Amino acid sequence: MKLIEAVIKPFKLEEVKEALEEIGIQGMTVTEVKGFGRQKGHFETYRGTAYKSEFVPKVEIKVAVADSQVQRVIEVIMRHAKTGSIGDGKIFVRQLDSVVRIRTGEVGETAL
Amino acid sequence: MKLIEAVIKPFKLEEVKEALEEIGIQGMTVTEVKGFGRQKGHFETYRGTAYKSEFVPKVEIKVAVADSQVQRVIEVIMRHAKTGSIGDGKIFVRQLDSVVRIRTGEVGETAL
Amino acid sequence: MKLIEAVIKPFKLEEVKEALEEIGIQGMTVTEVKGFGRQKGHFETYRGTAYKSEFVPKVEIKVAVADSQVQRVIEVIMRHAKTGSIGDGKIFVRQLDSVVRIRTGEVGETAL
Amino acid sequence: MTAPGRCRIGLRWILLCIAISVTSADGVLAEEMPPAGSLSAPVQSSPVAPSPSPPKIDTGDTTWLLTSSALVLAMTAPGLALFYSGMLRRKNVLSTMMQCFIILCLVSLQWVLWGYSLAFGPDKWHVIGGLDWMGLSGVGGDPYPDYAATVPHQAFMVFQLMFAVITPALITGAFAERIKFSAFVVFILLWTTVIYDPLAHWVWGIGGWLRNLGALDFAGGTVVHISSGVAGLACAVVLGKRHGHGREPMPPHNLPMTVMGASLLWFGWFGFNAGSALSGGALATSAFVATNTAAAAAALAWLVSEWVYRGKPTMLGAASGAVAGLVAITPAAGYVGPLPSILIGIGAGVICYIAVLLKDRMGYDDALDAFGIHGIGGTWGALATGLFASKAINPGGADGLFFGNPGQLGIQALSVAISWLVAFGGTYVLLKLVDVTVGLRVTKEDEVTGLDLSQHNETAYS
Amino acid sequence: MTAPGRCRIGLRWILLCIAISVTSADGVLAEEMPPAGSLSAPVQSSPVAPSPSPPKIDTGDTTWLLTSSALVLAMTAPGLALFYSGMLRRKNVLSTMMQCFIILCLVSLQWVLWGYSLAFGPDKWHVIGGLDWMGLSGVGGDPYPDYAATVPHQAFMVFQLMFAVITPALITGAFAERIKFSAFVVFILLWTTVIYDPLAHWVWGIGGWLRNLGALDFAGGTVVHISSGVAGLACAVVLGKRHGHGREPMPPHNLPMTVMGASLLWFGWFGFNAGSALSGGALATSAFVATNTAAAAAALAWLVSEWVYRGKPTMLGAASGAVAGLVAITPAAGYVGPLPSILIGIGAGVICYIAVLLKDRMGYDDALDAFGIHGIGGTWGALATGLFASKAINPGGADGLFFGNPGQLGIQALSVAISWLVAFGGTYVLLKLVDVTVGLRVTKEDEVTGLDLSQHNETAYS
Amino acid sequence: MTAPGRCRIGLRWILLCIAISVTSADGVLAEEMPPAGSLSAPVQSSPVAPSPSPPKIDTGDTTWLLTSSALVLAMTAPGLALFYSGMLRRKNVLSTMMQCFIILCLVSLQWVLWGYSLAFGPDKWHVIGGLDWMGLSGVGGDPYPDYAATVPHQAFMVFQLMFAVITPALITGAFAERIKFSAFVVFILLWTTVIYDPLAHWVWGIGGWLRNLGALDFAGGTVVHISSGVAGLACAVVLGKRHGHGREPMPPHNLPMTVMGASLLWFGWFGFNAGSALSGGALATSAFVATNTAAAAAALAWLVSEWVYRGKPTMLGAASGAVAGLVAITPAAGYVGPLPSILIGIGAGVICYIAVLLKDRMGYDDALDAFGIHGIGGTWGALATGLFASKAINPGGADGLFFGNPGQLGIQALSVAISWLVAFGGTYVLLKLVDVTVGLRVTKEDEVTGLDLSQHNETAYS
Ligand SMILES: Nc1ncnc2c1ncn2[C@@H]1O[C@H](COP(=O)(O)OP(=O)(O)O)[C@@H](O)[C@H]1O
Ligand SMILES: Nc1ncnc2c1ncn2[C@@H]1O[C@H](COP(=O)(O)OP(=O)(O)O)[C@@H](O)[C@H]1O
Ligand SMILES: Nc1ncnc2c1ncn2[C@@H]1O[C@H](COP(=O)(O)OP(=O)(O)O)[C@@H](O)[C@H]1O
Repeated sequence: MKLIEAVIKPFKLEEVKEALEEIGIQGMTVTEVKGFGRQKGHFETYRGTAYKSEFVPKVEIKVAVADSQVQRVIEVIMRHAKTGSIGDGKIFVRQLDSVVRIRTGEVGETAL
Repeated sequence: MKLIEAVIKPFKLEEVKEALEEIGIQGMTVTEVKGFGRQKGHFETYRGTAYKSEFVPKVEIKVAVADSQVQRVIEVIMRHAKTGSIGDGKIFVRQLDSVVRIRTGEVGETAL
Repeated sequence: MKLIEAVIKPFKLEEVKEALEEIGIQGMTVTEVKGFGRQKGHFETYRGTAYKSEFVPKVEIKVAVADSQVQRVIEVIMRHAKTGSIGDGKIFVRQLDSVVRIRTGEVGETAL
Repeated sequence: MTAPGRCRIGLRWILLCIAISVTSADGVLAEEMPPAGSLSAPVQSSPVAPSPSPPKIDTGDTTWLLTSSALVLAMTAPGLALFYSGMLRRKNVLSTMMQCFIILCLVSLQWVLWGYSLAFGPDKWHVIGGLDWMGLSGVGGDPYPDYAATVPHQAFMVFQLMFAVITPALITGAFAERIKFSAFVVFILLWTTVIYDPLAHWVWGIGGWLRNLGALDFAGGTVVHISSGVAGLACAVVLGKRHGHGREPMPPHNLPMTVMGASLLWFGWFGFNAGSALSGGALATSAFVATNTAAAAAALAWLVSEWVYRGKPTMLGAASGAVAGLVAITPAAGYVGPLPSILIGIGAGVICYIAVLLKDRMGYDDALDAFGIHGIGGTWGALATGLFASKAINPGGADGLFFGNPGQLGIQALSVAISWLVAFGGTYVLLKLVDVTVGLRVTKEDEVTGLDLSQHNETAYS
Repeated sequence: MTAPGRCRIGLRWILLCIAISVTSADGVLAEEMPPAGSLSAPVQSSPVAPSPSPPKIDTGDTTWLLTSSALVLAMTAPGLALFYSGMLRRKNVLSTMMQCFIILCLVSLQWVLWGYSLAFGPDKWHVIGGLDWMGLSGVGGDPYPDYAATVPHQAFMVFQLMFAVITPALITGAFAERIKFSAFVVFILLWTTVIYDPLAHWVWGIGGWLRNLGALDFAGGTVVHISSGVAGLACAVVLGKRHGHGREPMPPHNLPMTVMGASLLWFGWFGFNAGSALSGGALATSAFVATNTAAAAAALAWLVSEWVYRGKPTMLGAASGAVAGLVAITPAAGYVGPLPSILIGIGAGVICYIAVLLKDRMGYDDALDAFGIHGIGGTWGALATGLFASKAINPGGADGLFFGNPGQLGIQALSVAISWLVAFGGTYVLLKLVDVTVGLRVTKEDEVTGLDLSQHNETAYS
Repeated sequence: MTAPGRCRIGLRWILLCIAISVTSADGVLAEEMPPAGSLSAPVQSSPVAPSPSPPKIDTGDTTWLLTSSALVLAMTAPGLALFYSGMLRRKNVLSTMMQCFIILCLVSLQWVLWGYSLAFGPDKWHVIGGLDWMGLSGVGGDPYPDYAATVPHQAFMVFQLMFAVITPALITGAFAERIKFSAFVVFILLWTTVIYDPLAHWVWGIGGWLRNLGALDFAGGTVVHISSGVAGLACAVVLGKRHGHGREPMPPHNLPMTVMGASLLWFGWFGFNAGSALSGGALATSAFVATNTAAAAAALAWLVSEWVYRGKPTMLGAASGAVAGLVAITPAAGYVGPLPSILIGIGAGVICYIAVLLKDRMGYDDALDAFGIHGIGGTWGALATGLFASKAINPGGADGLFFGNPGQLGIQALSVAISWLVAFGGTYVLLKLVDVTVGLRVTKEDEVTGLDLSQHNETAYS
């Protein structure tokens, strides 16, 4: 199994989620994060003091998938998270040793 | 070492934390996340427009543990995070290459 | 490639980010988390009821780096996140199988 | 849903309403009732002598009463709504705001339709007002001198309306985070009609038996605060504890909201207490000063108490203390001078802090301390009125124990006891009734989800 | 930036201003204009007979009008600012607060400089006020009895100022989350001068043609609510939908803010409606009671409607219903009794709920329902005034259909039609004008980023 | 803690208090003091002539003063508390709310016990009031015509109380996020007694030497704003910068709170300025209009300044500008017409924006610009009063430079200089005193943790 983590633009979350659902992904975990990268932040001014905020709001999607599905999931995320402008985000893929479903104790791919 | 990540129901956090403490776990990191899975979300209605919110608030616990402890930690989380109803969450286990304690520079299991 | 995750004190974030930028790191993802560890929490009192809050606000920095850079990044984080007092945090290092840049489809180290 | 039968019923009902309203508008015109044999002194003993000449509206007094009415409205919403909901968990914020808001709406109609008549209408057997003033028939623009000689009768009515609104709203602090919304609606309508209206009549209505006895309650220590606080205790007992109470931490989700609410309560309380003078003169001013002074003293007293006992002064403590002081000075506001106000305030801060501390030992879950602050604070205030009242401040009042009239303390104690009894017993019975019929409490699942989602399909923040 | 040329111009301009202000201060002194041939009844038909003796200021009435003015200010900021911005997404919170706040500032100056004169100044051809009162020249401390006999002329002026402020602020709900700030400023200045001021003159100004016709509008059903609501519709149509509208969820980011705002609107509306009596007496009291009653009834009506139709009663529904009721009672407040107020409120709650439901079908994006609540609610209220008005309540008014005078309904319908026409047409033209010159809408990127950052370099929360 | 000794002391103390309060209540009764030789004009030069007949309470005036007092209370809490704490970081929100709230409590008691007597009591050597009115002995329900002929003396007292409350509360903006709570309490009690009370006596007390000189300060430009703003400067200097100041970003955590606060300040300021007329008539109205006009002009002036200089207009800028305008019009409100108000407003917006910009260069850390807005804005306002004051607006006042009386500007400048001197010097000495005894600043660790947790064991949000 693999754990796929994708950092994407927040307003793409809904679309990506639906696309993943369509290819049969039944679960994911989402975190609000702040990204720092090529996409530069913005200035804010408060009573004349300017702050540079270099962090941009992003959303991180974490999906555990069977090895067989990895490629499809990556493709779907890429297609739906893409706007073509800087800051679209990254997909990180990592090995996942094991998964347990707390409710039933199922282990491995059936727990997904 | 392994990194154990468990997505659980928020109101179980306190209980799980205490149980882990009892078996000698001395540290963990907790993130508020939104989960999508078999447990379905809810409808919200605002002035007649209904929104389906498919994300459910969850909490992610991240614990780095020595290999010897992995099994015990998983068991403890399972016992204490379980309510038996859908949405109890998952436990993901992954390889951890190394750990450093920033304050002292200790590396490996002594850094936990 | 490796994925370096560092849990640090929030007010050190700016400094660490700048230091990483200086050694050429061009991207990172930051999450607000709550830490539990040797650094104990605090009491809060509301109308006479005291709550022990054992979680301390922390910030988690996630940086994907080429293998060659791992050591330098760890060192920089250690130097700049360190205050010397309990609760400075940990650095976790893990294997990263692959990275994709959503915008371009680039894969691997060039995607960082 | 659009079956012709239902439509026709709807239409018929609308026509009926129109008929009623047309008739009643005529009624309003015809309210020239001569206040002939005004047997008793004006309510809340304002020192104005009943003039023999036809009553004339005073624009200053009317302005003060309308302004005060608006201020008391602001106490319930947004004041109390903020004060309470800031102390809740995020998942129940709207449910309590909703309760305050809906009480405002329900009681506003109830009061106009029948509540005012029950409470202030022509006395029946010293226990209840008659139904003569239903739908405000006969309650119009001319003063009704037996209650207030210089303002339109409707101004007095609407000022009292705001009191009828805030009283049940105070109770919501006790059953927060676990009551079913439908049960809540039924309970409130019953409570305000069966408990509040008669009690108001006893203490403030012309002919009311506690009023005849000489009980002093300037702006509602018994009627408003004891009744709601003790009713809150009954609610906490009958509904039981919230899930996880005592085990899970339940810290306030947004204390700035609570501070804002406490400040607006303080602000609005000037209307509540000084408005109860029913005129914009020296008595209103004296009540205004007493109110401000007691609130300040009580906030500091609570603060010092917890500083000593717990090691740190807290914002929630100061805000709670201020509210406790405002509660305690309410029955006394028009009868005591500034220095006794300080003592009443100090007493309120210390006593209510202790009450809140003891709550945990007693084992009931009065979520937002409706009883600890309004029940206990109101009781202290009603008794303290029997200690510190002085005819030097208000010749229309009476002297208290420290001014040589120990009897007054007895009368105060009696009216306190009666209020406790009626509020606890009555509320208990009503709750059981609602529980059997509608069911009081949400399911465990709904409670864990939070009332905002489970009762209202909404979340406070997104 | 500090070139001597610019400096000199600056200096010259300052001296000019000083000169003007000095002169005008003299003018203010000299405003002894005898209100000799006061040809028409006082505005809003207060029943005070024009006295032959020189007008005397009544402190009670003046206090009521100043208090009411402050209350109406609180309706715009913080009331409306909170009510609206709580319903927005986090990234646009400040932009709408800003719009409310800046309208308050812009119109406060516009009104003093030329707006009041256009709206209430000496009539020209029954359609507009003359420029004689520009810069408040001649508008001073003495009463101007044709408008209000017992308060300083400036008190009447500043009370009306608050109305001129809130009206355009109501529109902002329609174009929220997508208008360019610069375009907004230009639009508002045009709108208030070209649409609001004339309309106010027609309905309220002495000599205004709708006033002469006998249209009843106690506190601004047509002038304030229809005009702003229908203008909102035009804005929604011309600006088009927000990005992602109908696809992305756009739930309110902070409903407690919205509840707080609705409560402050209710609170302030007492000044709006009861203040429109222009004196602190029976008429103000009657309007106060009608206002409270209708708001309560409308909130419950909306609540019940959605409970039946959607299965759950919501906090946002109750708050929206209350505002709808306040809107609908506005034109009627001084002409109807408590029971008709209930009917007007129920109508408002049900009708506006339906209007908001239908919006989605109609396909325009009136983000915060400026049209659905103010346009529709105002229309219902103006017509209902023609149904329920009664001389029994206000001898200075007229009877409505249910009191035997069907003609009044016709007059009301006419004034509604005129207001719709002027508001929609006028706003449409102005928007097109601004679009061509300044450009109305922000870029897609700026909209996705949010107006707070893109227009103001700020974020609401950090 | 329950040792019998302590108990007995406690009891004895309570009995003492009761004794005092009983006596004083008699005192209050006996306040028939004939205001015989009223030597000087009524405070703030209201144009009412001292009547020979016994003073009669006017219900309209009393209502206006009580309403105004409530409005000014709302300025401090929740107004200022929200305005300030919205600009802070999340970890210090409650600490500043707490400071505003506790000042309200402390000064409410201080004023009743000795502050009012020091400030307004019978003059001693033109520099301080005597202690004759301690505990409000002799300050009762009858008017004290030398101050206000038509309202109860206590109404004047409580209105002034609200001023005494808000003044030190303004200072808290300067030392936010780093002062120890215990030090804060001591400092405030000293400051209000040693600096505020005498200064109030000089400018407003009968016999006060600046008043005798003819300095014009309608509602507190020197007494309230310069004194607090300049004291703020001293605090910023003595306490030093916050940790991380200039390096870490410290953006406001919740600007909607700040906007709400600014709006409530505007709302309450009508009580502050128009209430200072001490009667509900033409002068109050004129002050009301001037207040609204200046606030609007200043907000726009600040907005335009930053739009030009920084490229974007901001919400915080508009809100700050409005407050600056309200500050600047305060001393002038009862003496100038609407057009000069615009100029005063524009000046305030531009000057205070520059002052805030310069702060960073000067190197002190006035966290929330208490000095930049109140110190500088108050100074501009006091001087501008010497420019634009006109007897045409208020015959009880004086003409300013532009109305042919250059001397007035000199007098204003003198009173400004005195206020600066006293406020800076006095505050500096007091701070050093407190630092040596209690210690002013929290530890670095406590500061990094945040004052909410370290001083009060609470967090604002959870
Ligand atoms: N090396 C990295 N490690 C972790 N996260 C990264 C890294 N580089 C980029 N990111 C994340 O990806 C987001 C997008 O990256 P950015 O460089 O702005 O644009 P792009 O994806 O188009 O290259 C960042 O905001 C950050 O959250
Ligand atoms: N494939 C997955 N990858 C990542 N997280 C998942 C995955 N499946 C489920 N989760 C997380 O686990 C939570 C619980 O899953 P759910 O399917 O609702 O119930 P259950 O754990 O009983 O199967 C989800 O809310 C989500 O946060
Ligand atoms: N075993 C662990 N697994 C995951 N996170 C940990 C673990 N131990 C500590 N942490 C994180 O590191 C933070 C600092 O740890 P702590 O024990 O307080 O101090 P120190 O880093 O000085 O040892 C904790 O707040 C927690 O977020």
